[in-house]
Amino acid sequence: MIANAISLMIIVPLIGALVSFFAGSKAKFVALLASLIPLVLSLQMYMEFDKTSKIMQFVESYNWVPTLGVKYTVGVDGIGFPLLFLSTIVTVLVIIYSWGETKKPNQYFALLLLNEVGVLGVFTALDFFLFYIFWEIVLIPMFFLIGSWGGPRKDYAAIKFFIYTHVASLVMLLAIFALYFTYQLPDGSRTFDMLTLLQATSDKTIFPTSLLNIIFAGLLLGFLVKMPAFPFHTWLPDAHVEAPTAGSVVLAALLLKMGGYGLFRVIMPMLPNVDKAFVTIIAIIAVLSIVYGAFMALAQKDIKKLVAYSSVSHMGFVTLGAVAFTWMSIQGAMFQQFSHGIITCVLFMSAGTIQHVVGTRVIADLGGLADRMPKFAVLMMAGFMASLGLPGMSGFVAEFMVLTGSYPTLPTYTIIVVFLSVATTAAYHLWAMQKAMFGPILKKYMNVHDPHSYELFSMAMIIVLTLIFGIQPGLITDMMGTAATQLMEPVVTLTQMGVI
Amino acid sequence: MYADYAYLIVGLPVLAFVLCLFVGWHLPRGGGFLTALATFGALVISLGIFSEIYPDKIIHQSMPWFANFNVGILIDPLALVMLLMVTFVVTLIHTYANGYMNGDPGAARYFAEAALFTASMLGLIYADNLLQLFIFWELVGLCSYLLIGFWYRKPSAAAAAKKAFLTTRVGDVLFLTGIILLYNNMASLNLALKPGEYLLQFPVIYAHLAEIPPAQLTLIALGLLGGAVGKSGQFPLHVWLPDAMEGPTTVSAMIHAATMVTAGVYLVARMFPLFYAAPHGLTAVAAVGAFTALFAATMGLTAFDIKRVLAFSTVSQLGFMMAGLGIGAAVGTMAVGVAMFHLIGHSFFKALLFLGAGSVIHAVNTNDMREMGGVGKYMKWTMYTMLIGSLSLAGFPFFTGFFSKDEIIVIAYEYGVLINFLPYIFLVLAAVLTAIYTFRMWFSVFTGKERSNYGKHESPMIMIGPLVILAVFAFGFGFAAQSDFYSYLDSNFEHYDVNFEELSVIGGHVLAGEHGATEAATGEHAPAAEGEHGAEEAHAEPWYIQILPIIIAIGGILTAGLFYWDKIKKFDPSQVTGDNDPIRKMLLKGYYQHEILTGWFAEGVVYGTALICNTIDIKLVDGWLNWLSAWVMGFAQNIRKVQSGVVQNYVTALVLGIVVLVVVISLAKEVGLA
Amino acid sequence: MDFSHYAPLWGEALLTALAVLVVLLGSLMKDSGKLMGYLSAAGIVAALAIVANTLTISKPAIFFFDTVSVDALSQFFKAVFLIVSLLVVIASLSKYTGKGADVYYALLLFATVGMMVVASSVDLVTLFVGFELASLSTYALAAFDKSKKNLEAAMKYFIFGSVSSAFMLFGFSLLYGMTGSTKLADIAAASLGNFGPATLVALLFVIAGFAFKMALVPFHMWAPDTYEGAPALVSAMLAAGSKKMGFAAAFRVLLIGLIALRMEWYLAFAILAAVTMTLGNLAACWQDNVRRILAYSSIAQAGYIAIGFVVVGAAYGAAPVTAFNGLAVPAAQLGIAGALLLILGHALMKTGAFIGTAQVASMVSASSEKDPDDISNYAGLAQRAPITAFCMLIFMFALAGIPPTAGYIGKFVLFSSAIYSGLLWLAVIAILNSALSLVYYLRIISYMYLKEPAGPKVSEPKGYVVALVLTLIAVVWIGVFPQSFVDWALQAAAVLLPQ
Amino acid sequence: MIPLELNILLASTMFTIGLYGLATQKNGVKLMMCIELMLNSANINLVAFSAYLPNVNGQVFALFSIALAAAEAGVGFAILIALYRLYGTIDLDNINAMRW
Repeated sequence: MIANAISLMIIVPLIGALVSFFAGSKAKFVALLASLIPLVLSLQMYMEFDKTSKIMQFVESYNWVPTLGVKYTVGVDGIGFPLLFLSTIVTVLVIIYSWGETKKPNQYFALLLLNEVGVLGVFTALDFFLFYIFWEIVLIPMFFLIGSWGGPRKDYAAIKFFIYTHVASLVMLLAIFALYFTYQLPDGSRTFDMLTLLQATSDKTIFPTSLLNIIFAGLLLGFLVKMPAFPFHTWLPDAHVEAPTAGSVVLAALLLKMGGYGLFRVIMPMLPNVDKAFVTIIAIIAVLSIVYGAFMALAQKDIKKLVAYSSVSHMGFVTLGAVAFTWMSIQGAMFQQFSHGIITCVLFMSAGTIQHVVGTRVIADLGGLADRMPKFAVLMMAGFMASLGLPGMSGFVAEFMVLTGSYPTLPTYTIIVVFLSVATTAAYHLWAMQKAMFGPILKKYMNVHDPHSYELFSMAMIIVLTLIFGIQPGLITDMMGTAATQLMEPVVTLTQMGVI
Repeated sequence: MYADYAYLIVGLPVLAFVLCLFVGWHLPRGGGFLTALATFGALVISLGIFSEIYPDKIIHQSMPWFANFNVGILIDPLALVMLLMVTFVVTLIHTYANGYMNGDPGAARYFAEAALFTASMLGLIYADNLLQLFIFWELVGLCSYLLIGFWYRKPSAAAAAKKAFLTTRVGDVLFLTGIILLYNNMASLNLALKPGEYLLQFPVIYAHLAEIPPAQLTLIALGLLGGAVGKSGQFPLHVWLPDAMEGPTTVSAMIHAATMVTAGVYLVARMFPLFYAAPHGLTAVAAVGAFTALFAATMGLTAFDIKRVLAFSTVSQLGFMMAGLGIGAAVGTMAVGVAMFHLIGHSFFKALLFLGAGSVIHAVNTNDMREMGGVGKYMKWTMYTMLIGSLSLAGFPFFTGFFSKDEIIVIAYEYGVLINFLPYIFLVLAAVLTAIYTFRMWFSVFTGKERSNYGKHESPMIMIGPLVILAVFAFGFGFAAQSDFYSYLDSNFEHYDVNFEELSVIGGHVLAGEHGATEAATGEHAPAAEGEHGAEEAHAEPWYIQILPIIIAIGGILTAGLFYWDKIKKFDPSQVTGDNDPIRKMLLKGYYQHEILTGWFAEGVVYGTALICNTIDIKLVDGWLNWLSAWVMGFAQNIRKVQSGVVQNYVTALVLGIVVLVVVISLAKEVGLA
Repeated sequence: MDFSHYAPLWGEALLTALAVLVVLLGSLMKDSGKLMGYLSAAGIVAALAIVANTLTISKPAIFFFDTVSVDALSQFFKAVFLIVSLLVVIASLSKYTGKGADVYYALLLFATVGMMVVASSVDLVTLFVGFELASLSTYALAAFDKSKKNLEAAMKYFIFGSVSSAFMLFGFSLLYGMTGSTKLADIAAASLGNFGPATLVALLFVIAGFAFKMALVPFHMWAPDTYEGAPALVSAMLAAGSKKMGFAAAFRVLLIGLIALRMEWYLAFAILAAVTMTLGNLAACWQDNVRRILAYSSIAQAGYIAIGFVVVGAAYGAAPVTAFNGLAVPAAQLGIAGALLLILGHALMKTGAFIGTAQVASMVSASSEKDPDDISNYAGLAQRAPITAFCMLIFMFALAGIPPTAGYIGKFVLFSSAIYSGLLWLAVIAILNSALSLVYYLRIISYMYLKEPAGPKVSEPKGYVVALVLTLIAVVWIGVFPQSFVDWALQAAAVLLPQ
Repeated sequence: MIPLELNILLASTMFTIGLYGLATQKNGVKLMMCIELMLNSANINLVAFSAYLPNVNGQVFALFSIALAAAEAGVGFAILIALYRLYGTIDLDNINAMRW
């Protein structure tokens, strides 16, 4: 067992970022190495991970600002580990995909690594102070990725992304303060320890419902904006459209997951204790995100925007599964996080590849690309199929579990989702595929050809992962099941008490 | 022994899929022989299993998968006959395809996708739980999509593929709803499951149907029916099937005639106890089936594309099967046997017809029957094998279709006596039309004069061979198998813990009981078990009902001949109605379904909603944000004007500031705030 | 006479003597600017060492007839002033080397001494003297380069500053009249309880005097013009040093002398803080001159820091209901500590940012006719002057309160103390403002990093680079290892509260 | 002795006059005079209070303040002279290049 595995995973990319910043054109090798180490570590952790344990694993804890009750505490459980794993995989693949980046490669790869630092930190931090710091750090690399390597409206998109999500984080920070100042340890001290604070929220004498409602709303807003959920999603399409491919990939695959992670880590332990109206509100938001996102995707003319809205729709499943709060739905939602994380990579890589091979992403201007790019077409089709929920690939398992699991507690919402989104989702995916890839090849595209092998490799690896986790979801749902059981426990108690 | 290798029934085609996908490009004919061999292997295993478990055993294997779900293999009579039929027909079609696809640059892709399809279809058949069935159900849908769009450079093919996927997806929405409802209803029973038992396993479902509230059962049944309607091309989700003919003909034969489209029927048969228990469940099945049978047949009359005629025919025949199952409300599990018999028989003769059509198209290079004519002169094998198929389809005595389809009509009469005559009337009319359009096709293709200059040669033996084999089955299967088949399938649900009597009460089949049909409705006592289908013995229908199908078949063929066979031609079809006749126009336009579904619903309602959402998003959801930022920035612009640069103004501001503070604090003192 | 008794004040003495020496030597030796710079830097380092010796002095040492107090608070502020001053001197080494530079360094030293005196004052007279010493030196510094802008800036600064001094002095005179003493402790002891118009006038005049230095709206009007017009390094001194002197004075006078009137100044500061941060941030959004942006940002930051007063006003005397690390800390103490941390952080960040602008101005002033501080000069700075750009980048993020930086820690403690003391509304306004401020910080960043360069790569003068990098390290260090700073600030804050 | 109220009245009047002048006058020298008025008004206060309390602190304070006011005037006039050299005027309405 590797000591301090998590800290190592956070530090190695940080050092890697510094080194590759000064490595000039060699940056990509540094970056690959610096991202492979966390991947290896996370694989090792997977081997050692006790899937049946309900407590945090690989915990490290050091005093940091003892005066304020701030500790450097990191650890993973069934909620965090899959996302940690996802982050390490996606970063490696994104770096491989970007192998041919020639514009300021040193900064580019450094930012990708810095992003990994932030994301890994968010998924492992067990102290709100630490959590918030990593949460905010992530903004910086993404801001530059969009701003430096982005499209024509990159400034607008980058600033909108930064300010929009930052405002939400600040609201979240206020809520964290409220938690912090309301709860005292037995010796009168304050703590930012997440698990302690969250456990304390169930104590009505410390957190009266009226107070908890406000705290809850603040935290929820922070996470929903990050997810993003309707109606807080409008920063996402802009950011995606302007971001470079790698930026879009990490944005959709990892950054959005931070919001979902927050739901599981922070929101759900509080959910049983807050006003019941929140369940309705969140459920409505979830349903709207799913359905509205799907319809929005249908209306898009830019294939990347379409994919961006599909993210809104798919992340809605996470919200739905979380708020439905059944053993199955929680697992489904967690798995949807993981699954969307990998699937969306291939979607954005497809959009990016189309952009740089053909020079446009406007769906109406494309046509018949499969003729000249057969390998790419296969991979893109596989990705789209995974995204529309084709069985055998991970997306289906996730969505099926969410829907099946959500029905007992939220029957109406679930049925609305099934009726309005399943076919719509298929519609926009297929429509885009058909328009872009099929039909006769347009004359102006006679000379296009399959993209570089490293791009195809990244996409293919993701398809393989999608298949692996689609065919054997138990690889990762087992630990999610344990986490779900853990999350359910307060509910069980409350049910026994007749509160719910 | 063979049962231990049951997994290979799916495994072999999967292997073929992988091989064709990655190395097919380097193999002769795209590696098609691999696909055919793999399927043949599956056939051999299926036969082996058949020999092991026939007549009274089943195979059930299961292992845990994730969460509360498992993967498993369930081979009971229902699954076994499907397995045998699919492996057999598909082996033939793959063999045929080796000839048909020869020279196509995408052959490897074709065979990879075909192998994947085979695997999925077989997986669907012997899935032991509903989730697994759904997964393979979707995968066959995917393969259907891929294969319809095989010639993706053709915009119409790409569009048809999309349409097929989306239309069946609409059905799948309902199917998924059904599964969700079923799972949660099962879960809420808090069953004490034994190890190896899972909530969505068919045996478990069968055993606990009676405990689920009837209203829920109806919802579940309607959901599952929705899935079946989509997949089996029943009204109103049949619209994709004629378009699906854009794919290679072998695909049409394999997927859109013999195997995949029957999955819907198979699903209803598989869940028959549930439909039986659900109040109005079978009524809905019967209604959908009977209506589709007639509705599609009318369209089959007017189509000019030979494959579309066959496609409408398929839709119509699937309607017959559905109706046959629906009639179970009157005759009990016997309906499963009757419907499945038609399913199997149909797959032989319809595969034959499609392959024959493919053979013709292969030579003639067009789908349009108006440009054929007299093809029989050059393609004797094709002509005669297709004749056998056509006769079988039309229900000519002693051909397979006669035994299977007419059995449905007969028990529909039974149903009519007991419950409602509408299905019977619909089916009889559909049968008449079937004979007419089948022979309209056959006559206009093979007889008469050449209406255009087409290639005049017979297809290669690799294509003819399967035709001949299929022709043998299209002719003889019905006669040879009928009695054993019924008894074997009627025993299907005896392997499970199903109490049809109880379910009958839940399902409200009291009517049947009053008329003394309770016996027929309960599995064990069904006279069908004695070797002959029971309703006939219990209720001997009047002789004219028995004879009617024969009259229908022969009459229909003759009618077609009067219009299209040059030897006895009496009428010119184009003279019967004017070109502007609204009914003719409506039939030609396929009841304006394209206009309604694609034009109005998909492009109007769905895409319109999407556009409205888009406007809302831009103007409102993002708009308020932009408005806010514009407002703040405008405000900021005004604020900074305060800084005038004149030092005297600064001093004034200072004084004003102090004054304001004085006033505020004094006021606050007054009201006791500070 | 035993001078060792005065050891804690040797720093001030040293700097005063050094300032005189610098002027003398400067007039004797030709072209000694650089030497004077080094000398000043050495002196400041020495003074810093002396201050560091008594950094966390637990019992206040009182000198000169109870007018000067050396305690944790005074040493905190002195350390801030000395650090700022040191950074400015280091940066100046690249600019002020020639004739007349000796005066520049002497003035800087005098200003520093003035600020240090204010930090230690517990008597109105000493405080006024220190205040004026710092003001007079900076008036002269603001005009130092004698360009049109310099003079306009100095003139506005001077007039506004003098008026404020007059207000302050008038307020002091009234306080004296009412209490009979100029010592803060005596003023506090005298009953100011029977509140009347005179008390109010005295209070507001005193606040006006301090608020001028702090640049709180509407006493801020001079600041944008002066920060823009004065030499960039002087602006750094003004924004980072002189402004903090206002806070040092206000803390002493209001929290010790006028604590009886806390409900009044609580209200005044609540309004001032809210208005200041909002107006500062809004006005900064539309500026094209980077130093003017920084000026408005500085005003906004003053608004945040002023929350500290509001927290004290709201929570003064409330029993500690919480403990941090086992130590009972009242909300008021946390509020002051937050303000102090933000003062420290802001001093560093603002010094760094203004040094950065000086560096950019030095790049363009030779070649271009246009305003050297115009934001268009920052286009592509990341490629033209990577170190400067990177440091500026971090300062911008730090000013915006993005973790892990000094700016974040300061805001974190301060805003959390506001919530702790029940001032949720103020915390919300502050946080919204903090988000709004991103508009202009990101604008500068996007010019530096996302735009095409406005010129070729340039060499970055060493003095600036050293100062920038030192500041950068400090800003990040405080952000990553805030523990000792938080403790220090809490200790300093305790001085102002009854034990 | 003159009543304290009259002293304070005088001081306040002087302060107000100075302030009024500052807000209205444009000439640099006049502004300097106004500032002096304001500072001296405070000195009057200090001395008056000192006499009435009786307490010498105020007079000490006034002495310091006078010295500082003188220094301030020195710096102020230096700036004005420099301004005059550069602009040719000390009319402050002409010296407002920096605004908004």
